[in-house]
Amino acid sequence: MSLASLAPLVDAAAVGDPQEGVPLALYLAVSGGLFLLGLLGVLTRRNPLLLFLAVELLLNSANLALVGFSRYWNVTDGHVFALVVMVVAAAEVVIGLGLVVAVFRQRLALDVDQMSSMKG
Amino acid sequence: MISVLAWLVLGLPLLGCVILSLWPGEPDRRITRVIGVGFPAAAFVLTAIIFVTLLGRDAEDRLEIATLWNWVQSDGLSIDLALQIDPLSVLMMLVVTGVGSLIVLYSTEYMEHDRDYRRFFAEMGFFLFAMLLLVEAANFFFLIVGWGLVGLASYLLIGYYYDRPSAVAAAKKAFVVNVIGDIGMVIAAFILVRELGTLDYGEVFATAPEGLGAETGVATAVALLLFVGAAAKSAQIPLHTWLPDAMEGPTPVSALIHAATMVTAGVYMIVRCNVLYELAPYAGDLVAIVGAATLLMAATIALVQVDIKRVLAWSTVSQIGYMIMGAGLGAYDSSMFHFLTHAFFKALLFLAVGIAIHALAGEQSLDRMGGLRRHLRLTHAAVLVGCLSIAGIPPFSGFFSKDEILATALDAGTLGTVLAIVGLVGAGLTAFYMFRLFFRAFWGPEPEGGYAHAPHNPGMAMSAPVAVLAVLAAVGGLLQIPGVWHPLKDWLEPTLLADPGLEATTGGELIVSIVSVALAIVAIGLAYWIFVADPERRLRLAGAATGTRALLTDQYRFDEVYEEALIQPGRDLGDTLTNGVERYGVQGTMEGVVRGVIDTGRGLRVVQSGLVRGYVFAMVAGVVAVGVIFSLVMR
Amino acid sequence: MPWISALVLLPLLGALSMLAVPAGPGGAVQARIHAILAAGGTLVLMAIVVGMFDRDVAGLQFIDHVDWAQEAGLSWDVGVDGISLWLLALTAVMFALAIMAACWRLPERPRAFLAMLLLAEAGLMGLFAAGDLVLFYVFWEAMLIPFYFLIGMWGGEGRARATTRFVIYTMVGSLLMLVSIVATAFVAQDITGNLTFSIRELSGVAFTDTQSTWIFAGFALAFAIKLPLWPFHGWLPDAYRLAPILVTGLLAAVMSKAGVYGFLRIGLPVFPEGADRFAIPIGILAVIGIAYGSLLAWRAPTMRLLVAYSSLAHLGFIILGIVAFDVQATQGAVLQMVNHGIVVAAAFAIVAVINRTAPDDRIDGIGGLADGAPRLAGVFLIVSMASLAIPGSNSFAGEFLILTGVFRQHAWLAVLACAGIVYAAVYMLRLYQSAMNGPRRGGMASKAELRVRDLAVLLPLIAAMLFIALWPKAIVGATTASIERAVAPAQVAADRPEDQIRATVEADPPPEALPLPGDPVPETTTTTPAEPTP
Amino acid sequence: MSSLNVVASTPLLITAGAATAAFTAGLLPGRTTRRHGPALVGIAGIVAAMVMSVVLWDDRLEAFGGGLRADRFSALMNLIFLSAALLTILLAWREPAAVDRRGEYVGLILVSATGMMLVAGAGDLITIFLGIEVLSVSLYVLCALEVWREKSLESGLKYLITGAVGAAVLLYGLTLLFGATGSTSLSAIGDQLRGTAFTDEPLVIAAMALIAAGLAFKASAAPFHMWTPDVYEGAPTTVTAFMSTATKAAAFAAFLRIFSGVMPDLQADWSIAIGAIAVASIAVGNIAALVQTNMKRMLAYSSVAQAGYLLIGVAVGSIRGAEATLFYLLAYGAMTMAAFAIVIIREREVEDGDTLGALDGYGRARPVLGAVMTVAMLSLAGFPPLSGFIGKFLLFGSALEADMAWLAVAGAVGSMISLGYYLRVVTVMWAPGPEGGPRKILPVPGPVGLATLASGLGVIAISLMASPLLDACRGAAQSLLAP
Repeated sequence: MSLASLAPLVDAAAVGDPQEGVPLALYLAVSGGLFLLGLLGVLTRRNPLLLFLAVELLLNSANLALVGFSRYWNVTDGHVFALVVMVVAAAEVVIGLGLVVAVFRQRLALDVDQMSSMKG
Repeated sequence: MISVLAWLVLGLPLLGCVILSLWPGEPDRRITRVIGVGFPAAAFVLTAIIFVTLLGRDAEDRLEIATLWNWVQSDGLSIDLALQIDPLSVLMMLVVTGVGSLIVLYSTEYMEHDRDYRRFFAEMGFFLFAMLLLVEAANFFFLIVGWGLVGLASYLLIGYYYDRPSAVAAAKKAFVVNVIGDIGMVIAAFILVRELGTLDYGEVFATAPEGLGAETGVATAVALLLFVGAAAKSAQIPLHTWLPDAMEGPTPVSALIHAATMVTAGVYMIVRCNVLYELAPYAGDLVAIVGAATLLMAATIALVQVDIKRVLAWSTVSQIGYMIMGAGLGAYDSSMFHFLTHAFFKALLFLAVGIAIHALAGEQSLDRMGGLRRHLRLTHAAVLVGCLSIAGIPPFSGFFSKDEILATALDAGTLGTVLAIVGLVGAGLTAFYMFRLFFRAFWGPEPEGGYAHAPHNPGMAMSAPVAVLAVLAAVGGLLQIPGVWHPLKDWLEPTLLADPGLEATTGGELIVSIVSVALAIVAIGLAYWIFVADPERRLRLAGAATGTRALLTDQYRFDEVYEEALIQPGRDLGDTLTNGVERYGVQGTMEGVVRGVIDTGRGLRVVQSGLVRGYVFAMVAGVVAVGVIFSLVMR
Repeated sequence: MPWISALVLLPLLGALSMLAVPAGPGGAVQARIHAILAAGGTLVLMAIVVGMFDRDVAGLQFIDHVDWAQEAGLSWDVGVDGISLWLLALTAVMFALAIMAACWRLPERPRAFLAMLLLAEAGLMGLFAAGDLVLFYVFWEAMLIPFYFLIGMWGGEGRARATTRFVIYTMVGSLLMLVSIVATAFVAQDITGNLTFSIRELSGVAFTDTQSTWIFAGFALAFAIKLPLWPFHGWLPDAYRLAPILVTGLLAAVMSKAGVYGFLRIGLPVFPEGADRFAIPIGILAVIGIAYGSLLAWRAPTMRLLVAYSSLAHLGFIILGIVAFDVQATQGAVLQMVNHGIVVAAAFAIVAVINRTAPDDRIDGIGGLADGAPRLAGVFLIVSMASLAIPGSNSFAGEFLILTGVFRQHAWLAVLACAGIVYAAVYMLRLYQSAMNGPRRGGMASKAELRVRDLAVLLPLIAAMLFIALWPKAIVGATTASIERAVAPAQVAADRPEDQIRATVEADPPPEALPLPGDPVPETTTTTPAEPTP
Repeated sequence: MSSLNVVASTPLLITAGAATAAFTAGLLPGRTTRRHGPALVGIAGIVAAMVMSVVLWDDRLEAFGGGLRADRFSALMNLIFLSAALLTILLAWREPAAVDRRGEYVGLILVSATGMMLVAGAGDLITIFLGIEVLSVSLYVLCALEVWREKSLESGLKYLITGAVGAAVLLYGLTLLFGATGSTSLSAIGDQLRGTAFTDEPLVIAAMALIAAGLAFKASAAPFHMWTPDVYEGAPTTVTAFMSTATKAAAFAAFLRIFSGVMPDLQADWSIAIGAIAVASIAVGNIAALVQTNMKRMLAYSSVAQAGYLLIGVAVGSIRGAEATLFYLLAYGAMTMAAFAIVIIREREVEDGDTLGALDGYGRARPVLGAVMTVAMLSLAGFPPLSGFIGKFLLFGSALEADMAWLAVAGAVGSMISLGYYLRVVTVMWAPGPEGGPRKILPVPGPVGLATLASGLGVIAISLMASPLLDACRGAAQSLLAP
């Protein structure tokens, strides 16, 4: 999935109402960038807290896209969706932090790479 | 009536066998004797009644089919469990039950000292049943069944002394060689079924000229395949090697099975199938050539054998060679005539020699015999009758029958002439080796150190059969005297549907008679000169021609060649397959596939590193892969 | 009365009834009673079915049909025809004998053992009775489970590997068969418009050559492994070697017939074109198997392996008879299935007897038993001779019919196969002679002499051998109508001359018109558009 | 659009209410109350929800403005989730994590089930995402519930991290789908995608790829399966059992809802990719399971493979395929639950109860449990006439009917490989075992035994009652695919 394939949408945005402001394509570009950044973060970070941060990036990149699409289609569904996602993201992070605390209390290293007692 | 009698003749020996086998515990020897001899004797009596009955009928009326039930019916092929009573089978039945009864009678005394008394008579009964089935069968299928079952009986009796490894090996060899023969016959039967759709003698012989055609490949194939069976059963080259080894069996067995009856089954079969052989003249010629080659080969081997029974065994091979040669050339009635006289004199020889062996507590080597005539006078006389008969000295039976084959051969074109000459040479050799046996065993000096126990004369049970056979061997030849009468030929006439009508000319008869008798007398004289006149001469001559002698002693090394060329490679192949193909191919492929899968699994374990970021990476890669697939599928 | 269902369900019931049997010595007696009642009852039912069987009907008789899951086309559909009749009878007899033998001398954990035997019987009965592809597959697989346990729990050293091999190898083929079964139904649905797994309705569907070939290949692999056909016999030596010998006997006597039966019941009638395409290759493999099995039997170190490989060779003859597409050869093959079942069961029974005195089973380790065990010698001799198909034996009757038929179609295959008869003589005599003859080499003859319980198993088998040897028509005659019809489509596909094709090839009546058990067979002709006859 | 229509959501509401009640009951004073109260409340709630699901069977209702549907599909799926939850609660009767924190345990299980029911009944992209997150988040906690155990924590954390990424991928896919169609309502999206106009729309393609990947993660299909063995091993075994049955069912509910239900016309586009995921899962799951010695890991890989089989029914996209998948889900639930039940029982008895070695000779000591395990393994391996066979039979059939024979062949080959490990369990179970029998045996607590037997009998019952169950599955599939 490359950005180039978004060309039709870019065109659609370009010929759209100039009052629309920021074209959809830019929303999507930023959103995609955030998503990749999030993925990169998940792949490179070893501290669970930073991992959760990266996950937040992933979810919020989707939020951005949702909002962008919502504006593009001029509907509110996307906004609702984005709100739901925020709640969910918060819940996830809460659980994550709880786990981190539990890990800490077990005097285990806060390093996901060391959490590999199970494998194979 | 004849149907019932025919089945009774067949069933009585089997019944005896079954009774003896199932008798609880070890039956009393007297009971064994009564059953063992009584049932075959009864069969002989019934056969005689059949014979007389048939004799009272017109020649055309002498055919009777006794069907018990339809054995199988499948896709047009119908096989009846049926017997065919006609002059040829009655002749065979007479010999089988007659000589058979005499020999079991003889055995009652001969086997006296053996533990497994009952088993012997049970197996003899089984043999008689199988042999009778062979000769009485009304179709090729039951011919083959009888053929196979006599092989089994022969196997059992050769291996009678089952704790003796040589006997066990000989039995196995006989069996396997005979199975090879069976297969020839079976394939011939396949062809008959395919071409003619039937296996009944009557229908086959009636339709064969049309169905197979004369001088066609199919007819030749049938004839040759049948001959494979005959060669195996009748010990013709190259399937002859089992017969000398078969002498491991008790002597009465050798007399009955491996001399008088079973081994001549091949001759019977060729005569029975005369129609087929007349359709395939080349096959007939080949049969005759094989017969001639066999007779010459066997005769030469017999010259040097030391084991007295082996000499007789090779002489049997040689004599059957005559019969096969005659049958191959189309002299069917002559062949049967020689079969008849041979049954008498060869049974006689075996039984008489058996007396000597029995008297010497199982000794069979000529080297440890000599001067027996002083101990066993009557036996000596009997052996002399047998030797004169086989050597073809008139008026003993062998003279008439052998000369008839040779004389008829002269009438059968160039090939016949050549073969007749071979036969004459063989006749000379025969006279020499038989009298070598006779002189070395019964004349000459006693072996060094004399006999441990003085050879004892046999009782009535052994003497009587020998006496009867001696008389038959002496006068049996008178049954058919060229130019005077030929009742045997007339008797067989209805069954020889395609008799080519070879006729021994008087001139031929004369030439053959004179030459053969002259050769025989010279050979006997030579034997006397070497073995009796000066016993030392034998030892002096033994040094000459060692190579040839060794070759002959080794029986032309057929066994060795077979071992090297067929059996050992077979074993090696079996081992190679076991250790190679089976282990690495069949099992190995399976294991290899399994191992490959398991190794892949191990590899996957390594990939499953426990590192969560690796898992995420796999997911990302998966997303990309799925995306690629989607974009590829996308039109 | 649903005779055939009863045949299948009675052993199953017997197996389930073992659950109600208490453990301990009292339970052992009760378990025996249950097992004997179930197996004996099945035998009696079987005898009644044989008695009532109508030899002139080509199709299935005594059909019991109950829908199971119609949506998926599944149903309980059993019946019997001339082909399955004798296999059912063989199963009933063999299992009755096996259970009798097992009851005589119970193994450890008798309830489970007897229950597994009965389950295996139910599975095989169901397999031979199934008139529906899915049901056939169900029983095909289901019978593996009891055999798996019988080998895995009561087998010898190294049995785990043997069982896994046995089951995996067998299932490798059968899962492809499952795909083939499903494919058959759907392809047929495309052609005829109705979804069915009934073998009766499927035979006669005009599959294209390609469809027929591919689907047949899927079936053939499963059957070939089950047979086993060379070179798919990798599971055989271990399974035969390590199973309890009673189970080995059953594997060889009964289970090995499943593959052949599959070819005959499904392969030929439903996929004649595919069968035609594979006939010669399978025939060649069969001939190789005959030679190969014989050679390996000749050199086998142990008695069981020898009999196991001989079984490979014998099954080669049988499958050769099937792929000849000749009525006579096929009849011979069916006869030979029965024969082989009887003979190989007897052979393993004898090996079991000899193993009493020579537990390591090595052929070199024994010798000269005939001296102290004359009964054994006599019975063994008869069995050996039957096994090597000496003329006059029951096996010879079968092999003769097979080979005559094969010779009519492919003379060269028959001639090559004949060589196997020589080998058979060599290896069987090796077994017989080294055990019974020669000098005593070990083993106490008195221990190996047949006792009453051995005779109780062997004498019925020998009686059956003699009966068939004397009157094979009793067996062959009942198969004629069914086999003529089963082979006809393949004969048509193989362009055999008209005079060899003895049955008209036509589709079965649609399910509504199926005769109820006992009804006269209606003369209705097909309504399905399928008509493969050119 | 604006009607709430609570009736359609009653099962879900009852479950959620029961969850709350369970949480509360867990906080009540009194040891016995704390221990048994939540379980009883939970069970009562589950039974009530099941009754409501059955009552709603014949209706087609919508609630929350179309966000939630009550149709046969959701009813059937609800029954699966609720049964799994019920069995899990019973199996966890003596599970350490559950005993001390019964309220949390039961409550979380029910919340998770509520999430699953949301997924199954989803009429809207938001509901799907919300459902998946609800079920996941509670599972993250459940996995790590034994906080004193390092493995449990590791399992929770691993599941959380991978789960979050998976959810994000799914979310992005849903977002793109929304972006391409302008609506989050499934029926509206379905209307938009009717016809083939969108087949070359990159946004839709990307959406499908991401959604497939995200759901494949939840279904533990390769190559998105890698969390499965670790999480399954580390989590409390009852939770593992629940995950492997209910969560997988939820993932397939989403698969069927979105792919078969919303974009049937694009089947040609997505079937290959989903088929590829199926083949990969069958291959990887079966091959990797061969070399496992830990029962939970082995069952984890087995569940990967089973996901592959289940995906066959999704990939073909037909009613028959959906029907087969649903039926197989039923069978799969029963047999997996039965297998885990034995592991759960064994874990109480010996330290290394989750290893294959612990089962050595177990069948001889415990014939009934041995029989249950045997039936489960044979059914998983696809032996007829057990329910696993019928399921596979239907799945292969649907593939062949759809001219995707390669899927059936892959399934068959995979099944062959699977015999290697399923049968090994059976062999080990019935092996003579160590001298003197298995090391230690404890009496099985009643509820655990009940659940074990119920699962084992379920495997058999599903095959015996194949006909009515297939009717139900077909009804559910029709309500999904042929509105």
